[in-house]
Amino acid sequence: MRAAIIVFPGINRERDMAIALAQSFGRAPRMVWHRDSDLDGLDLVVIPGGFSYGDYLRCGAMAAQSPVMQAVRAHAARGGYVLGVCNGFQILTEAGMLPGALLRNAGLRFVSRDCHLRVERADTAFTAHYQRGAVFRAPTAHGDGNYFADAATLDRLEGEGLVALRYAPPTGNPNGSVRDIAGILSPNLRVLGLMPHPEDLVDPLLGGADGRPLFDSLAATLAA
Amino acid sequence: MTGRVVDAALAREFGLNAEEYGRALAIMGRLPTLAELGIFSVMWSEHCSYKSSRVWLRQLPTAAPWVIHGPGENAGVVDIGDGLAAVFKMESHNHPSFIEPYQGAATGVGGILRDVFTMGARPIANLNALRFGDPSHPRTRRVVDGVVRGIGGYGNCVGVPTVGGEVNFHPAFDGNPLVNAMTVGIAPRDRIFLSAAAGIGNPVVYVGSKTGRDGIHGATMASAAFGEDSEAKRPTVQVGDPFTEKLLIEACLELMATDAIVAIQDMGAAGLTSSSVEMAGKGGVGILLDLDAVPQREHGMTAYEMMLSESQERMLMVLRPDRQDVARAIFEKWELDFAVIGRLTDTGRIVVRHQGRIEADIPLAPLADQAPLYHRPTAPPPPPPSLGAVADPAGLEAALLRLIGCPDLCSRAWIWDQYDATVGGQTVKRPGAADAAVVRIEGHRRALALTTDCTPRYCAADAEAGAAQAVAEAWRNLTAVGARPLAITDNLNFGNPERPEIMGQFASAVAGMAAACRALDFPVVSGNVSLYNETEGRSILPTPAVGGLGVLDDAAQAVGIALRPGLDLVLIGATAGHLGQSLWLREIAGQEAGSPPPVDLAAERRAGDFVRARILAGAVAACHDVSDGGLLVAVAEMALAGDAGCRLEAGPPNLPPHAFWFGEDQGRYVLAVADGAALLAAAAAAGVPAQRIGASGGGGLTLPGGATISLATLRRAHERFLPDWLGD
Amino acid sequence: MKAVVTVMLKPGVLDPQGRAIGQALQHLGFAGVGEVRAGKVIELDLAETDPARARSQAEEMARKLLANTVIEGFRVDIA
Amino acid sequence: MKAVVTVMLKPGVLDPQGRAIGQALQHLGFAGVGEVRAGKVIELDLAETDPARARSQAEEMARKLLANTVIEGFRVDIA
Ligand SMILES: Nc1ncnc2c1ncn2[C@@H]1O[C@H](COP(=O)(O)OP(=O)(O)O)[C@@H](O)[C@H]1O
Ligand SMILES: [Mg+2]
Repeated sequence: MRAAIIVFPGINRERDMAIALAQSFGRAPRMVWHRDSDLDGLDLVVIPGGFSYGDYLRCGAMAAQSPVMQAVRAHAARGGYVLGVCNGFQILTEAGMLPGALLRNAGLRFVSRDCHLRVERADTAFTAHYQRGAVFRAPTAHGDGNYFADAATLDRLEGEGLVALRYAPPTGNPNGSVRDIAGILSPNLRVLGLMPHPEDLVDPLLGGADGRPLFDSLAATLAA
Repeated sequence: MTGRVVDAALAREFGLNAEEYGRALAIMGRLPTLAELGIFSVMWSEHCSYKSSRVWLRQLPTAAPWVIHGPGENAGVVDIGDGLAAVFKMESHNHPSFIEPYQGAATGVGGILRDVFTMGARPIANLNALRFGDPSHPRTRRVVDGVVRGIGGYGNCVGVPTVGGEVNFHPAFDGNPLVNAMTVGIAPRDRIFLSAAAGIGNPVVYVGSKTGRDGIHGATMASAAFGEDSEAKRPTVQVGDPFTEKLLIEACLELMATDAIVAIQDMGAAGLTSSSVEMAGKGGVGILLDLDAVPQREHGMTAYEMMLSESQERMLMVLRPDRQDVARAIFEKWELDFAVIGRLTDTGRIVVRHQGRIEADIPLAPLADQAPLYHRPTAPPPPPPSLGAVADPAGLEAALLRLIGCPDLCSRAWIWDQYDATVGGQTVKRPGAADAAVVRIEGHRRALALTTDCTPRYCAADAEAGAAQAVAEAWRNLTAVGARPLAITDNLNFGNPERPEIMGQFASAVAGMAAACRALDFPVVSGNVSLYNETEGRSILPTPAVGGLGVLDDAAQAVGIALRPGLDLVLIGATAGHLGQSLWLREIAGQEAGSPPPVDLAAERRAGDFVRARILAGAVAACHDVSDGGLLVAVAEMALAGDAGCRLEAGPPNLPPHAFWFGEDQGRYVLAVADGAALLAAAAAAGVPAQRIGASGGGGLTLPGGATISLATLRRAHERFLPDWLGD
Repeated sequence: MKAVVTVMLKPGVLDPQGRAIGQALQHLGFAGVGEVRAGKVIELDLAETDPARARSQAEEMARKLLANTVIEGFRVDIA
Repeated sequence: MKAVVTVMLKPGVLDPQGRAIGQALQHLGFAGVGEVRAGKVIELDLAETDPARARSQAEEMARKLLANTVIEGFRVDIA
């Protein structure tokens, strides 16, 4: 199984993501600079968190227009797996690969604290190592994580079971996301975008390993 | 400005007094040009020349076997083992943060980051030490909101976790808040980059953002007190661009992995002037600058403006000529400006050319050697107001609930929730989890412990004892997580040095720091002095902020403050019930009086070494030092952090309960351990005072008298203030 | 030519910033403030000298980058 | 009345956002784009019906809250 992390200028959680992937996959992912658009032979493409292009204009807007996104789209069209975390999620929505948009947090402040996430379905490559309905903890760090989509889109997402993760008690919804949505899937279940950072909670020494099953799920799926 | 005649009056406007101007005339042997006058004025400003403080700073101990570079470089460098070095420094952005809180704080973070990565270190942590005015002052809210957003806005975007800091409120900061930012980075110990230029003929290269008319005379502004006309100084505000800084970090580190760089220096205060003068001066060479080659954002900039611009996110480097193309390719990849703007010469002079004219030509040696150095008069500080016996008007329960909710002790979660503390994936102890932040080094077991400390009210009452206390508290906080304290950086924030009583405070504070550093083997490796912190004649509380750094060989050994049930609580260190200058005295008895708690440096060291050894032996489940608010506040903080209750036993009969529980005696720790008896025996053997104060368990804090405060009640009292005051 | 692109959230998309500004104005004692909406404005210096072509260029920029049409609408003014 | 307050950075103040937008437009293949400046626009529904008074109200709001006059200038349009 081969994984790559796309690095846009201003991305800053690529190292965290690489550590989490290496831990579960047993080998380091490839780091792909955004101007190199060769994604051939990869199983998984990850767009990590950070502030691509400084979050100027709109988070993810400029990265979404980058040439490498054509290659990411092609990878997804081939049935490849794509994971977008935080800024990565914003980039996927800006690129139209996932529906909806991420608005300013309802509280208008950057939110950096742990949140709790409920696993809405456990039959995906990303969530297989969680139980359905299980609640796990993950750090958040974003100013624009307020998920929005129009009612028709939301109904379709829910109807097709494409909501992967929702904010859950005790910490609840940190940013005003509609219907507590924290992460959504593409119709073929191979593209996941989510705001929180499971990659920053994969080591008990750093406060827990709640995020690790997500990467273990991917490793198991891709090895199969 | 261009048309101005250079004379003594203009020199005064630029911040040079008549004597200093005369000295500049003598060095030049002719009337200086405008650009030359600008260069003299910024190089001889308090900010760049340390002319009032330098004679005192020499007292600080700066050496230890583990110190690689002490003061004199962009940041201090210490050996932390595994072939690695920690590079760190703290710097103030007080005046800019008052004028424009968001941008002032943001550019403060940007500036200190550059001081660290310019030495070849990848920044791995930021801290911030903040002092604000009284919460009831109409301006304080806006300042707090802007400063916190600015620190988060910059640090979060560059992807360096903000892991710690401190906040105080006092009316003395109403018109002059303090924003001290600290950055810590990691480099291979044999790959440290310095700023001394070398190699006649080598190219001088400018990288980063373009130059605009930002913050011209910012360095002189930081060296002047605020008056009614501070509004008029507003156009000097600079806007930070953390995105460009992030690119600059990556590009510089990429270049530093090659052998292209001979010398490198960030452009901080007084931008191109101080960077070029310092690089050439330290290397004992001359430098020729061709300003036509400087990347410019605005049209028609003069030499004076370019030399004094404080545009952010820029660096100056001397490169090996045969590696210029390698360097250019890296900066082009990161879409940053890259321009050869000059070369090193053998003239010993700085020569600045612009549009076919020589705009400046100054000999470097006298510019440095003849910089003003003042032995300003000092007046001994007045003795602190004495304090007699104080009766307890409130009782333990009411006092505790008030204290843990007061601005100086309430939860800082509202602040740190806006700072990304986890980016990098190495944060072992986040804000609020331990007395010092703990950040592991990627790919190693090793971790750094980091803290900032100072109690300005102690320093106001007794600058020497207060400054010693600041050093001791930093050392104690590092010890309390199990770290071996290595060194400090400092940020000496004081009022107007031309006033003898302020200079007296300064001299006493340096003496106190020096004594504590010496006794604790805790040298000063970098720092910053910020003077003229006064508004309309009213000075801030003297604030010698200390940033401490320690090391843990194994991150897994770090302990935090969170209590769990089923443990014995033991107090280490002696308690005399010192209430002078305590928060209890101010918040409950309504007095700011008495002397601050004395620091017994020998006892401090004994207790700390004992505690650290127990932690490293794995015998301690949680540890918290006793500081602001005293023992009961420390225990309440441990209970809240762990969401575990405890039952406290009565204190010694010879002390009034409020003095025992709220006194701020120094050198103390609360340890939560499985085996209290073993700990007491070990302490007795080591000659360290220790006493059992209770045990953990239950859903509340049970006071010696029997009353129980539920954790929910405590939590409400602790967490309410900042959100209620600042919204959401 | 100068093109000014004004980008506002679509009606129906919650605008917490606008709401917060409205509340702050009220706290400051400004009466008679109804709905407040917050948006962005981007001023572009275009080499194009024909107003119609400048407008259509700016519109394309807005569609491609300056606005996210899932949530935002835009208006172009040419000066 | 409707008041539209446009807030832009003062000339000479670094506009990192505008710069980044300009570069992105260039990468997207838009030629002939010179300087780009990014700002904010705030639309206010005011109860006031006299245009001159509405303007002066909006100007006061801008000075007090909507613009950071240390680094930003503003313009009010009444519609
Ligand atoms: N209070 C202090 N204690 C120790 N060293 C200091 C102190 N103040 C300044 N220094 C040292 O003096 C040098 C110049 O400081 P500064 O001008 O603030 O650095 P920069 O040029 O990077 O802004 C630095 O090496 C700094 O560490
Ligand atoms: Mg420096």
